[in-house]
This record gives sequence, C-alpha cells and structure tokens, in this order.
Amino acid sequence: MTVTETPATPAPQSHRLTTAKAMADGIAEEMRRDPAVIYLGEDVGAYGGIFGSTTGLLDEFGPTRVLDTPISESAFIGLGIGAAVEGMRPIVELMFADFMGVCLDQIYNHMAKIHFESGGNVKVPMVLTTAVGGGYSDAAQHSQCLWGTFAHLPGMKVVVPSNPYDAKGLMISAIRDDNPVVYMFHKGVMGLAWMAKNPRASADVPDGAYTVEIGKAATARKGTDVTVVTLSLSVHHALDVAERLAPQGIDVEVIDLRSLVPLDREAILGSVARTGHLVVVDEDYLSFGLSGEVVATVTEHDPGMLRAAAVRVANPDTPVPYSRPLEQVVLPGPARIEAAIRKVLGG
Amino acid sequence: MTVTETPATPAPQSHRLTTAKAMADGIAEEMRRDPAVIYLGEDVGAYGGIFGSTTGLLDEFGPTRVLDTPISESAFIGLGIGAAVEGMRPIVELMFADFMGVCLDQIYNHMAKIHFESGGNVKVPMVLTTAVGGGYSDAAQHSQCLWGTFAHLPGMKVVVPSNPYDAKGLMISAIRDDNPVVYMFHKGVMGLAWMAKNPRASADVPDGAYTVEIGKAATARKGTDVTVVTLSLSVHHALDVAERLAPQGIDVEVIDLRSLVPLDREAILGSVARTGHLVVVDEDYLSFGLSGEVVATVTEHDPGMLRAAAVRVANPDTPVPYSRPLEQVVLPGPARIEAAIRKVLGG
Amino acid sequence: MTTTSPPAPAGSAKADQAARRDLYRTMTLIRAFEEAIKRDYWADKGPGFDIGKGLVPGEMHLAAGQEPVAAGVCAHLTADDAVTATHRPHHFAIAHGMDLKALAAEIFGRETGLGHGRGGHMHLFDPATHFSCSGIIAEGYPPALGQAFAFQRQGTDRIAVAVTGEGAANQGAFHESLNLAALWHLPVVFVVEDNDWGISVPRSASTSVASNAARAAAHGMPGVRVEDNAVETVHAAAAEAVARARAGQGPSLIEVHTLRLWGHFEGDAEGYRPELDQVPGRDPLPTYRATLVADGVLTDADADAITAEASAQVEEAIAFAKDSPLPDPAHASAYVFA
Amino acid sequence: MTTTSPPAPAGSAKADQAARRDLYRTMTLIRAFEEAIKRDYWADKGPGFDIGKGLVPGEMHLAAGQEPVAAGVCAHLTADDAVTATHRPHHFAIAHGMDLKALAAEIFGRETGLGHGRGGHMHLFDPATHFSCSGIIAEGYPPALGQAFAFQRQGTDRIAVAVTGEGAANQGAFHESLNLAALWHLPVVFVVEDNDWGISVPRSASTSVASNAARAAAHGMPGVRVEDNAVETVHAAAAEAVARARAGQGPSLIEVHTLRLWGHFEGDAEGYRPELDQVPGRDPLPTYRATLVADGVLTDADADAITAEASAQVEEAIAFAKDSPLPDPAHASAYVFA
Ligand SMILES: Cc1ncc(C[n+]2csc(CCOP(=O)(O)OP(=O)(O)O)c2C)c(N)n1
Ligand SMILES: Cc1ncc(C[n+]2csc(CCOP(=O)(O)OP(=O)(O)O)c2C)c(N)n1
Ligand SMILES: [Mg+2]
Ligand SMILES: [Mg+2]
Repeated sequence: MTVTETPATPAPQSHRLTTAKAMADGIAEEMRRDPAVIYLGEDVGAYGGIFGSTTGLLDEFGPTRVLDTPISESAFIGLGIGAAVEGMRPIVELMFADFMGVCLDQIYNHMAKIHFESGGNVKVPMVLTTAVGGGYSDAAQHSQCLWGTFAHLPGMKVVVPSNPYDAKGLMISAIRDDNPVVYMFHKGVMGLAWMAKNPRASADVPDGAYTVEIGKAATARKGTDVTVVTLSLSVHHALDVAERLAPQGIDVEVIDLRSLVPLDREAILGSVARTGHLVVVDEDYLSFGLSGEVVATVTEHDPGMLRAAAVRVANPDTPVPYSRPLEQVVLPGPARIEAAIRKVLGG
Repeated sequence: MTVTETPATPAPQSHRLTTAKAMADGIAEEMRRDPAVIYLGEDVGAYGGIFGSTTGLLDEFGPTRVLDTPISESAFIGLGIGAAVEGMRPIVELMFADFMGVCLDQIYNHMAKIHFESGGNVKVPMVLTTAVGGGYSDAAQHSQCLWGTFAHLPGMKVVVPSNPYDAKGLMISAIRDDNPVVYMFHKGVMGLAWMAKNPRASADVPDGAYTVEIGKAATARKGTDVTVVTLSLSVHHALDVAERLAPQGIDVEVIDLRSLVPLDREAILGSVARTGHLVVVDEDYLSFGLSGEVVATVTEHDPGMLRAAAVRVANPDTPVPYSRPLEQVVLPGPARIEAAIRKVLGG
Repeated sequence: MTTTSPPAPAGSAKADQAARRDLYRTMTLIRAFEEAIKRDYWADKGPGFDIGKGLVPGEMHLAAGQEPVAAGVCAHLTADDAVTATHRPHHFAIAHGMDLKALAAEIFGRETGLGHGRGGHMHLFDPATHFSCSGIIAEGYPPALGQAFAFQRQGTDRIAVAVTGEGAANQGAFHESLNLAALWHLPVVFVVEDNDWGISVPRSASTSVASNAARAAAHGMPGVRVEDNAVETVHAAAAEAVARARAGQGPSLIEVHTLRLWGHFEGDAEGYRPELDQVPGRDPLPTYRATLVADGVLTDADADAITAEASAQVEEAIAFAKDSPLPDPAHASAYVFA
Repeated sequence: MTTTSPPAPAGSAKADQAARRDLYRTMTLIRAFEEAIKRDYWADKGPGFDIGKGLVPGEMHLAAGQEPVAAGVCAHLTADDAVTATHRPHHFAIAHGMDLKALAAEIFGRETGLGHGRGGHMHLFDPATHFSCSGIIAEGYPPALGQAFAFQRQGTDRIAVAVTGEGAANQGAFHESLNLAALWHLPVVFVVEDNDWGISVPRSASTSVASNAARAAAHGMPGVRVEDNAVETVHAAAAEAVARARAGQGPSLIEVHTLRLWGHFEGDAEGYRPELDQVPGRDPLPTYRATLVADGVLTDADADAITAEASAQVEEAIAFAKDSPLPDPAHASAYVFA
C-alpha cells in the first residue's frame, strides 16, 4: 500500500522512524558524506526545527554547519544561493511556505533562474526546505500549501514527500541534485509528538543512504475503478478512504505524485487509461494550480480516456479559516474525497 | 471584432486613445470624482509611469495625489493597504509584475486576506497596477506575465485588459470595487510610441466615466469551428490568426477573458459547447497556471464536449530568454497559435 | 539615540495617581486575560499535547511580562488612533481598548468573534479601535504607514502605532517602513519589543547592533531605548514620541527591553534559554504593584480589587466566548470577497 | 562614518604611476565599451525608436560617468574575488576583468555570449571572475553573502564585493544583507553608487538620510562616503575596506557620490533632471586624464594611445559578437535544469 521502493518486509538494517526523523536522518547521512552540506534557517539549531526537521543535527555537526539565522529570509536564502554557486551544498529552511512572500524574489528570480541565464555555466545545487499545510487551526498565514505557486515558476524542482521512506530518499536525492530543489513537508505527515498523527507517519526506514528518484510518482495503492491523483498528507486521507470503500466493491487506485516538478504525467495517464475515472485531491488552492494541471494533462492527451467528468477536491479558493468547523470543510478531508469518488463513479 | 460593450460606431463623444492613455484617462476620471483616489509608485510622477500608465496625472492632480515612492515595494504597497482600510482608494503601481517577489507578502497575505480574516468587517478597496509581458528582449526578470500566480492566491480580483476600451472601463470598475483588484497591463497592448504596436492598441474610447464589468469575458470574434480562449496581448495575435484563417474556411471564435478572477467559466463552456474544439493561448508559464485551469473547467463539466484533445499554447516553463530567436519561440506567437488551431482541428 | 530613565510623572499629583492606577489596571487586565487563555488553551489538549485539539487550538503566543510596553504606549492613544501588532497581539489589543468579548470569542473561533472566527488570535481586525495585527514578521509595519497617511490627509492629529519584536528588526520591511515614514513625515510611532529572543534565537545571534534605536538614526528619525521594562519609563518615552507624531513632526522609534515570561508559544519547551529565576524583578506586575503600594498610590486592598475586577471582566468575556455559537461551515467561503 | 578626501597614493612613486595609469586604462576601456554599445544600440532602432528592434534590443542601462567606482574598487581584486552588480553592470564587469568578447556577445544575444544569449545585459554570470548581476533592485546583495561565506569556509582570504545604487538602499534586502554580513563577519565590501537618481526619482525623494554610510552604522559596520567621484579617492577607501575583509575583520560599506552621464536607460528623455552642464567637472574621464597629464604620469600621447588601445579592444569584441551565430531556437528551453 505504500511506495514501490519500500521493501515489503523491513530490511534487516532499518529503524522505525517518523517522517521528521527520516528527513533529519537523510540530511545527516549527506552531511557526514559531504562537508559542503550545511543547514541554515530560523530555529534549526538548538530548537531542532519548529517541525523537527533538524532534530539532532546541531549536536552532531555543530554550529558551523547548522546555523540559526536572523529573521531575514531574503538575506539567508540569497546566502544559500551564493554559497551553492561557489561549490557548497546548502540546505536552507523557510520555516513556513506561507512566508515565501518576503523572499520569493531570491527563490524564483535568482535561485531558479541563474542556471538558465548563465546558459548552464553556473549551477545552484541547493535545497530549500519548507513546511506546508493546515489542519491544526493555524489560520490563513500559517496553513497554506502553495506548491502550485512554486511549481508554476520554472527552474526549481518541487518535491513533496508523504511518508518516512520517501522523506529520506527524496532528501538525499535533493541534496545530490545539481538543481535547486524545493522540499515541502506537510506538518501533518511529520509524525510530530504534538500533532495528530496518521499511523503512516512512522515506518521502517532503511539505515544508510538511499535515494528516491525525483520525478517519479508512486502507486500508493493499486486499484481498478478510479484513479485518485494526490500528494502529501492527502495521500493518507485517500488511502484511508480507499480502504473504507474496498469492502463496498469500489477499488481505488491512489497515485502519490511525490513531486510536482517534474510532474510524472506518464503515471497519471497510465492509471487513468486503466480506470477511466479521475479524482484529484490537492490541499492547495483549487484554481490555477496543481489540480487543474493534472486534469489538463489527461485532456490534452485524450479527453476520451475519461468515462466521466473529472472531479477536483481542493481548497475552494478560500484563505484557511481559523475556526475548526470552517477549516475542516475547506480542507480536502476524507468525507469530501469519498463524495468525489462516488460522484465520479456516477453514485 | 472587439468587445461587446464597444459601440459599433464611435460614440459622438469619444477620442482615439492608446491603451495607456485610456488607462490614465480612467484614473483621471475617478480622481476628479473622488478625492480619496490617489496613485503611488515608482516613477509615476514626473516620468508619467515607465509604461505611460500615469501620463498627465501629476500635472492635473499634483504631488499630493500622484506620489513617487522610494524603491520599497513592501512599504508602499502596505501603505496603500493601510490607507484603503482607512477609507482612501489608493492605486499602487508595481512597476513590473516580475518584482512581486520583493513584496508578495503584502499582496497575498495582507491585501488579499484582510477582508476574509476580519470576517468582512474591514475592506481593502485598492488597485494594484502592474506591467507584464515580453516580446522586446527584456529577458527573464522583466518579461513575465505571472497572472497565474496572482490568480492562484485567493482574495484579489485579477483583471487583464487587452484594448483601450476595456483598459478604461476595467480601471474605473477596479477603482470602484470594494475588493483589492490587481490590474495587469501588457506592455505590448499599451500602444507606446517606443514599442512595436498592434493596430488594436489604439481605438476610439468614449469620453467620461463608464465601467466594464469585472468577471465577464468578451467574445472578441465570433466563430464556429474552434474556441481560442486567451487574454491580453495574445488576444491580438489570436485575432490576427483568425483573420488569416477565415478565407481558408476556418472560423475561429476568440474569447478574451479580461479577468482571471473571477474567471468567466460560463463563457468558456458556452463557446466550447458550440465549437467542440478548444485552444488556450496564455503568455504565462504553461504548467500549474491559467491554461490548465481553462482546460480543467471544461473537463470537469463534461469531457464529452471536446471533439479533440485540447491544445495549450503557452510559455514552455522556461525563463524568458534574452536573445530574440529564443524569446520568439518561447512566446505564444501567431505561428504557434495557428499550428495549435490546425492541430485541434485535426490538420 | 538616548536611553531614558524613569521620569518624574508630570502634572498634578492627583491626576498622576489616577494615571498610575490606570497603567496598573491595564497591566492587570492583560495579565488576567493571558492567564485565562493559557488555562483554557491547556485545558483540553491532552492526553499528551495535541496542538490541534481543544476549545482554543493552533499556535498561541502570549505576552505575559510585556504588559509595560502595551500599557505605557497605549495610555497615550484614543480609539481613533491605529495600532498594528504582531503574532503576539493580545496585550496591545487590550491596552488599546478592544472589546474583550469580541477578542475572546475570536480566540475561541466563534461566530461572535471579531472576525467571525475566520482570523484567530494572530489576525485580529477591529475597526472600532483601528487595530490590526499580522502573523508575518515585520509585515505589520507597512499598513500602519497607510493608516497614518490617511489620518494625515484627513487633517487630523490621529496617529498610528506599529509594533514588532526585536527579531523583526532584521526583516527588510522594517527598514523600508522606517525610511518611508521618515521621508513622508508620517505620524507613526514605531515600537520594538526587545524580549531578547526570536523564538529560540537570542538577540546576539540575530542583530548586529546593541540597540535598534541606532536603526532609527539610519532613517533620520529619533530613537530611544528603554532599558527597564517599567511601565512608567515606557509611558514617558511614548509621551514624547506620540506628541511628536501628533504635532506633525514625523515618526520616531521606541525600543523597550522587555521580558517574555512564558515560552515563545504555548508548548515551547524552552530548552534554549536559562531559567528566568536568574532575572531580578523579572515580573513587572508585582514589581509595579509594590511600587504603587510603597508610593501610597494603592493599598493592597485596592490592588486586590483591581485584580478581582480584571478577573471578573476576563471571565465574563470568556464565558461569552464559550457560550457563543461556532460559525456555520456552510459559510466557510464567505468574506473572501466583499 | 567618515567622508574621505583624496589620498596621497601609497608605495613607491613608480608603482604608483603604474597603478594610476591602470586606473585610467580601466576607466577608458569602460567608457569605450559603453560608447560602442550606445552606438550599436541606437544604430538600428529606427525609424522612430522601437526598443525591441535591432542587434541589441531591450532595456540598456549604461554606466558612463560611474567608471571611478568600478575602477577604484576592482583594482584591489583578483579574479578569485566575487562581484555582484546590478541592472547597470558593465563597468564592474569590465573592471573586474570579464572577457570582453563573451560580454559583448551576450549583449548581442549570441551563442558565444557568457550565457549563450539567455541572460542579456542585466544577467551576466561569469564563473571565471565570480561575477554576477541581477535586474532586481538590491537583490544582488544576498548572493554575495553566500559567496563570501563559502570563501570564508574554504579558509581563503577571497572576498565578495556587492554593488547597488543609492535607490536600492531603501529596499529591504539591502538592510537584511548588511545585518547578516556583520553578524557573521563575512568578508564583503558593500558598494553604493549614489548617482543622485533612481530613474526619475531624486535621492531626496527616496532616502531619509544624507548618507548611506549612516546605514552601515545601523548594522554595526564601518561606512564611508566618498564625495568626489574621483577614482583615487574611491581607490583609497576601497583599500581599507578590502583589507579589512581579507583580514577577517568583517564587512564594511562605501558609498560613492557619482554621476550618471546619460539617461537611466537608453531612450530616457530625462525630462525630470536639469542639464548636466551645470555640474562642474562632471565627466570624470577627461578630469582624470588632465590630472595625470599635469602630474606627469601620462603624456597626451600616452593617453591617446590608451584610448586607441581601448577602442581597438572593444571593437574587436563587438566584431566578434556580430560575427557569432545566434542561438538555435530549437534549444530555447535548454538550461532550465542542469
Ligand atoms: C517572515 C516571517 N519569518 C518567520 C516567522 C516565524 N516566526 C514567528 S514569531 C518569530 C520570532 C519573532 O521574534 P520577535 O520579532 O523578537 O518577536 P517575539 O516573538 O519575541 O515577540 C518567528 C521567527 C514569521 N512569522 N514570519
Ligand atoms: C525591486 C525592483 N523595483 C524596481 C525596479 C525598477 N528599477 C530598475 S532600476 C531602478 C532605479 C534604481 O536606482 P539606483 O538603485 O539608484 O540605481 P541606478 O539606476 O541609479 O544605477 C528601478 C526603480 C527593479 N528593477 N527592481
Ligand atoms: Mg523577541
Ligand atoms: Mg541611482
């Protein structure tokens, strides 16, 4: 039910880790291997990252490689860019993706474009990590996904792990990639002690370094009746719904995109070709984003593949409300996913 | 062949204006009517706006209502927000949309969300004007459209006039709107003396105030064979292509969206229902943006409406290159539009 | 840039006594509110601690210890003046006179809240007191300029007060705002609450200068640093800054060295900072009470009465919040547009 | 903050003479380049003026008049040091030793250009000289910090020079960068070219302080303002700043009051500013030539020879550019990813 690379039985050398710990583990592996790798951002040192992304790293690597920064996102993301240009492999944390507005210029006009503008002569091998997502009443400025925004702007890869195995493998791939990679982790998949956890937020993760290829979607669950294309925390919701519907004779295939850029269009088309039914589940805003792109991918290939109108389940273009009952209907939760599946199947 | 609101014959009270002049005319009308309207931004005073958006305004209204600012976009856009909250009607110019990265937080986390977060108690009636688009070799940081990015983020209307009549009428509507409105003008439709001009960049424009409703697309050309959904400068290219194809028996309908938010989905569906063929032309980046949204709009309504796979003509997710032959193939110019029309018609 | 020392209160002795009692009353009310929110925040987060659970979910940034800043500054304001605050906004909201019920109801996510439950504790917008705040560091400053601009244009002597923490003074928007306000002579008072920490990052690891008052000079405006977290020192510094702004003499900046008594947010284990027991007289509230009792401004009975009254007001507001209906999910997307 | 006055050149008289000749040679080369680009830019924009036409289309920001800043600063650098410049980058690119042919070819949009024609004149990236620039105001500063950081980590004494205009000193990224560089003691020299104008906006309408050197103080670093647009004054100020950075003593800032002789960009009608005829000794190039001739460092014949040589170098580069192929449109999307 999880990703194809995950061994069916735990490998002998493995530990049960949360997604957060798996992410930090991947970073530590690479920091051991390559002295050019550093991690910088707000509260990534003694605090260990507000969402646990750097737990233990300061202890092992010290303050010259794990650096707390001032609240100056443009300056320190730019610092990462310059360091990457000069041969380092910086990982830079933007605490919440919601804060992109104070530093997007460094991200999209510099980090993402320098390689192109230089005609390939200058590489910017850096990783920009950032927390996304809602569900715990953090309101309109701390709950956004925004991956559609990052993915729309060319020149950066965008990865979005949903589970511990991918979190580690995609992190190692991201660090080794010669391109800028935006690594977006949903708070709800991190397995934090202080937040509601999906059981899949902890899993056996192989020790040592391994990679998950960036740009390949995973079939999180095979199924024959309907394709649910999704990512990040919504993968868990989709799997929960799929399990609930299976006994009712509805066999749901769940595609975990794992990255928006590159987008694995073949995986989408391949699955829809088999099922003929498409539901897209996306916690980001509905319009002008990922969900439309997935639907358009099918339609510009062959609208005849779809035996029914595609259905999108996303944030209805609404700032994330604070109050719980409001937030819960704005998020693409299990109830809305189930309704969409029934609708696309003509129920 | 132009918008429905345009009188077929020039009204007795009208003047031939460029789009830039029509825009400034609309601003001047409202500034005369309402002392709360002010205009601020970089080089909007003595210079008259780098792309002519404020020509003549300083002379008529003086430096207390037409204000040159420092190069501090976060500060002066925020200033516009606060002034709007206290009852003014500021128009604030971001010189190029490409510069959004230095001030997006004020735009999307403040301007666009305050009304929602306040539960409707605080209004932010401001207009954010900004120049978009390429075609004159201004390279990767000065040629972007980025409307997909603005439209993806909820809480702001996004209008994109393609001609003088709409430029004036949409400006007046934007100023009178109680919501924040992002008003994106393509340099190539402004009719500037120092840039290649499409003949449609000048037209007869009624004197005095009138409005063009925000959220209603225009049928720029009626046709029966294929629907081209587009906006801004690409409307002109699409019309040029349509005229060239008409003698060959290909009758193209051109829909000028005029706004992304609200998106006139009915107009799209209505036209595609008649033609059965859809081409989307969008100068913004291809993926995760407007073109996907338009295609998805049809597919989630009824994929059976499409007699062939939809075709998108957009920037192929590439930073806009400087060198002319490169830029010309990255832009969705007439040749690519024509090829797309032929393709969707099975040619 | 200067560092102020406690002033001799101005005016008649009687008026002074009333003013000092008011400062104490404001501080007490803030503290009562923050304590009640803390209590109710933790009441139902268990077992363990789940940030998303309970009547008050989400991040919660409380301002206990920083009351002197809000009370000292806002004593000079009326409801016609604007205040823009931060992710830690309650003390300023209360000192500026926000209706406690609407504030509490918003924090409890109720339909009767300031923003009908849409905003939450970091997004409080009150047209009645021209109060707003933002969860994005330093980005509350720019809108304050616009409020000040509008007040100036309207020919009034109303002013705007813009608040941030010392961590925020390293964010670009902070500097852009100071420059533009100085350039256009806007009636703004910039307030920096230096509580020594930006979450876990100490001031020494974020800020290259000893005082943010020095940064006022970089934008051509007066700056002052108050070292002692004493409400009367803040009050005196603010008197000058507010008078300046009202008189059309432009903006100025006040940095106050204050203290956050609790964690950055509720649930912060604070592994990064030493015990506050080391900080002498660390809690400004009993300190000020002792001063006022010693000065004969209050008896202990008076002080207890103020505390009791504050507590009653707060509990009434919280009861109102709890009794209020939650918003109707059918209207979740209301208010996106006007 | 201090204001420097022209220094007595240090070292042996002979070495000084060579150094002074080199400064003149650099300035002459820059001017020759800018004049040639201006000529070719205008050569085929007609009839009228169409910005998109001709062999060199698009915006063109030239630096004639600002040669002293680039020449004076870059004289202290080697190709191992980094420079990040602005939308007006040619003078720094040339002074820092960029290959003229690759530079010219990029401006002409050729496959042989620095960026294979992808970048254009505002986006010059040269790994050989660690040069880069950006068209976004002040946003060239932050990457310079990272280059300096890497140099520091590598245990070298290499430094980074970050350049902006005076208009840019009001942009948030400027301040964030100064603070972070000071805090981490990064080997950076910040250079502000104050040419009195940000497009049509005079310094007085953009900047609340008389000198941006005052802003260095707000971030705990030395700042100096050079008033006279004389290359040797700049050279002396830069000597100190560069030595400081190389010695691990951290960043500093130099503001130079310079002069843009031409429009903001080509095609700028400059209705907003008075005739430059009013500015005495406004062109630093003949002024410096006269000084060197008067001091016996150059004869008129020497100076003419330097001009001729510069011109030849420039024309060779431009001929190379014109002879080079345009990029193949089939590869327009190459280089988006590595
Ligand atoms: C632009 C931005 N960056 C980071 C954050 C995350 N953040 C929230 S509060 C905080 C610390 C703020 O420190 P300070 O300004 O001193 O205020 P304090 O919390 O001490 O009151 C940080 C980093 C944010 N909200 N916005
Ligand atoms: C963030 C941003 N805002 C605005 C601009 C448009 N712009 C380009 S150059 C310029 C003026 C810059 O003035 P200054 O920094 O003094 O440099 P100068 O042109 O005088 O060399 C402006 C406003 C930009 N490129 N980037
Ligand atoms: Mg603090
Ligand atoms: Mg300048």
